[in-house]
Amino acid sequence: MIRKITYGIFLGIIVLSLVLFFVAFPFGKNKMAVGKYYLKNDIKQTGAANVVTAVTLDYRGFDTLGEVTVLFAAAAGVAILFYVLEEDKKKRERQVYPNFIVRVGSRIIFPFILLFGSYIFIHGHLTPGGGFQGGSIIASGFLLLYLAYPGERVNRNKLSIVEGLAGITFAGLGLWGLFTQGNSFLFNFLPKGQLNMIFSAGILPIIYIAIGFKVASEFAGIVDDMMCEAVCSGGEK
Amino acid sequence: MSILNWIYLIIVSVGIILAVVRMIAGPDLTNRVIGLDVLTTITIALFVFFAMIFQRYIYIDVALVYGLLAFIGVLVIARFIERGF
Amino acid sequence: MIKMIIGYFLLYFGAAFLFLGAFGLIRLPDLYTRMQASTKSTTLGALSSVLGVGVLYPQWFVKCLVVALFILLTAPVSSSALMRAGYRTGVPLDKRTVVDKGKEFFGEGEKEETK
Amino acid sequence: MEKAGKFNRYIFAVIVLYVSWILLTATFRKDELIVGLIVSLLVAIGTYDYLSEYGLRHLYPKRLWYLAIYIPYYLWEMILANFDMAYRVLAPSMPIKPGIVEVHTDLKTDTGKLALANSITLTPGTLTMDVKDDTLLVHWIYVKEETVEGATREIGGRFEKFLKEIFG
Amino acid sequence: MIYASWLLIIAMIVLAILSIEFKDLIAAVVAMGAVSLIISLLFLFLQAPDVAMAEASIGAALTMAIYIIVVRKTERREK
Amino acid sequence: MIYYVGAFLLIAIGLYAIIIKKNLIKILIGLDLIASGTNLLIVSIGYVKGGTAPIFSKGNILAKMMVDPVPQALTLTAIVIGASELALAAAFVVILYRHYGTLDIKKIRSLRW
Repeated sequence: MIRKITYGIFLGIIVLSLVLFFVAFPFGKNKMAVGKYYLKNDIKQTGAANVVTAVTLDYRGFDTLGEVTVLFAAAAGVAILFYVLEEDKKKRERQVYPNFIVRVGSRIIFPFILLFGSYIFIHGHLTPGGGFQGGSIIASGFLLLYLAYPGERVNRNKLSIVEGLAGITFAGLGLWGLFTQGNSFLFNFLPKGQLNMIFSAGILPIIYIAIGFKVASEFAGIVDDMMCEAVCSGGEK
Repeated sequence: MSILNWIYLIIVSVGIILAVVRMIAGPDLTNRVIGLDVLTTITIALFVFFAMIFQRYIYIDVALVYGLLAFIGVLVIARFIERGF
Repeated sequence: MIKMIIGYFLLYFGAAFLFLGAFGLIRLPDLYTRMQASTKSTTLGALSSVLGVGVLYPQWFVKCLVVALFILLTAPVSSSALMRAGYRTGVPLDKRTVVDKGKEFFGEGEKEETK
Repeated sequence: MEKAGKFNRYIFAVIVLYVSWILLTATFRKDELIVGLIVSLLVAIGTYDYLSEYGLRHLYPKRLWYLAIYIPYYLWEMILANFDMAYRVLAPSMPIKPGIVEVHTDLKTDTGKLALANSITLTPGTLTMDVKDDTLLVHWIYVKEETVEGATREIGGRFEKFLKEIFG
Repeated sequence: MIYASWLLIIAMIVLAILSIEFKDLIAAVVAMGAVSLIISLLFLFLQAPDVAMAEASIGAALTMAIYIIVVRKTERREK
Repeated sequence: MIYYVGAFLLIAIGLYAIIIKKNLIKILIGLDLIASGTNLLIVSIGYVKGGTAPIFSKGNILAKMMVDPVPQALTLTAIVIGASELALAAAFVVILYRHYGTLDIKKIRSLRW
């Protein structure tokens, strides 16, 4: 009963805020305050064709660094929680191996997933997409390998080396801009180049590639942690 | 021109409704998963169609992501049903 | 003009098969026949409508071709996996089925219990 | 056919990935070509082992020629399959006679068997469920032949003569 | 074309209700995947292809895999 | 218009799952629905009627016909963070199940309210 009353109160708040939203933020009107500035000065200041990339990595680059840290903390948390877990005493039921089409088919599709993920995060400043999307696409490729070949694991040491290098690249580029060139963190010190070419927008593509590697290795690590018990125990063939 | 696009959209919308009906009514899990599969394929076609409507070439990239990744979701569930993993 | 006729013909051809795949999903009696309808028809439908957009805007054609290739490459993988999973967990066949060689293929003892 | 050497397979993977990069970017600008070459060289290091077993032998001109003939034939079969399916779905009496049959194949390579299975899946009334050694388990919506030989002639025979040339 | 979104939003709400009312947790996860699919299409309608791509690449495989691994390690039915 | 209603309905459904349901995985699904609804709400605030995506690709795309880029940049990162937070919560659910042998929050003592 108390739960239903609580839910009723919340529902009232939600309906009230819906009405307030209709009044305060009319749908489809131009309500930009900072957005206008970003749109006007984007080409001159950053040289990236995709304004969302410019906002994420340049104007708000420091927030993105913090957010990558949150991602790292979550991955580490999952690893720690599964590490302290004692081994399941229950007898594991028999494992069924995937069929022929899944095995051979995913072996052929996996290289294309890697190539497509790289395409997404290399072109992050020209087309939609970027490090976050490309990284999670590559992590899905590793998930596919786990599904098709139970019993094989990715190399965790290589994964953490990639992760560390990507993080160092991101922070190092930011500090380099802070200490040598202008006096702001993540200062864009490389030449801007020509709009819509792949070598443009200064350091933004490099940072997005680093973020792509970092996100890919974090998510691959999470998938590895979560599937470990189900996969590592082997099975019969 | 616009009327032709509208007719296309209406035919495809009926497909979406039927797929959702199969997801609601499916007697067991595998039938629901087929509903998801059909819904995904229809959505890939719709992504490319709306890229045409909005006249932006770059929107097709989103359809590429679904075209390459959608089958992994179905594969996960199929392996679960088989007691695989 | 000829471009527009071909393009819209392909779009509607695709839409008809997308609809047909979803309709077969409702009408056919059991899992296996439903899966036949859905896999074949929706794959051809999506392929045809994507290529139709590619014909209407010729400078987009290559990318539409890539989408079509990805769909062709991935559709049979998931359907075969799902179908085998359904068969091994004992989803019933329709009563009109005439022949079932799956038991000897997988072996009697290997059939998994469903929960 | 024995496995090809490592370098051979690596070059094959680079060629395939580079062609698909060019298709993805859909342009011949110089900067895209350079970046694509670097990316495909890097990706191929990790994945050449997965992509193929026979390396450059897939690219013999005769095989590519047969592939070029096979693709339109395959698309035509696919369209026929869908009209067949449309007839079975829309006809009021619903003429179906489903069954699960076995099909025998002579193809030896993994890729060839996969291509055969995919061709069977997308053509009239049949859907591959599993492959074990040289037997395919196929669900058929209108069973004409129940024996293994009859089903092989009826389902797989059309494609196999092409695929034997393409994948050896 | 904005009216096309009505149907999609209704379908999304129906699937969301299904995803919390199914007793079989895997079926709930399947409905959740369909909700993610439709939301991705709605992001494209709102002219946000970046966000649509993020939702696509996360929701297509990773989220579903995480849920299903959890269900596999615990129990499948809600009592 | 309809986008606001849809987003708020998603939030309401998710809240229902969190408050009324007793199964831990259902609560996770409710959490995910609230996250999706919030993302949809934030992006739809930034929409401008007749606008197009904030990407200066080839062709004559001008700055004055673009939608607001700031909510999109916010939401982009929120989605990725949401997925990792979901993985963390999932790990906690597995540990609770190992410890108590049930997913019902009425039987897990310290979560009852």
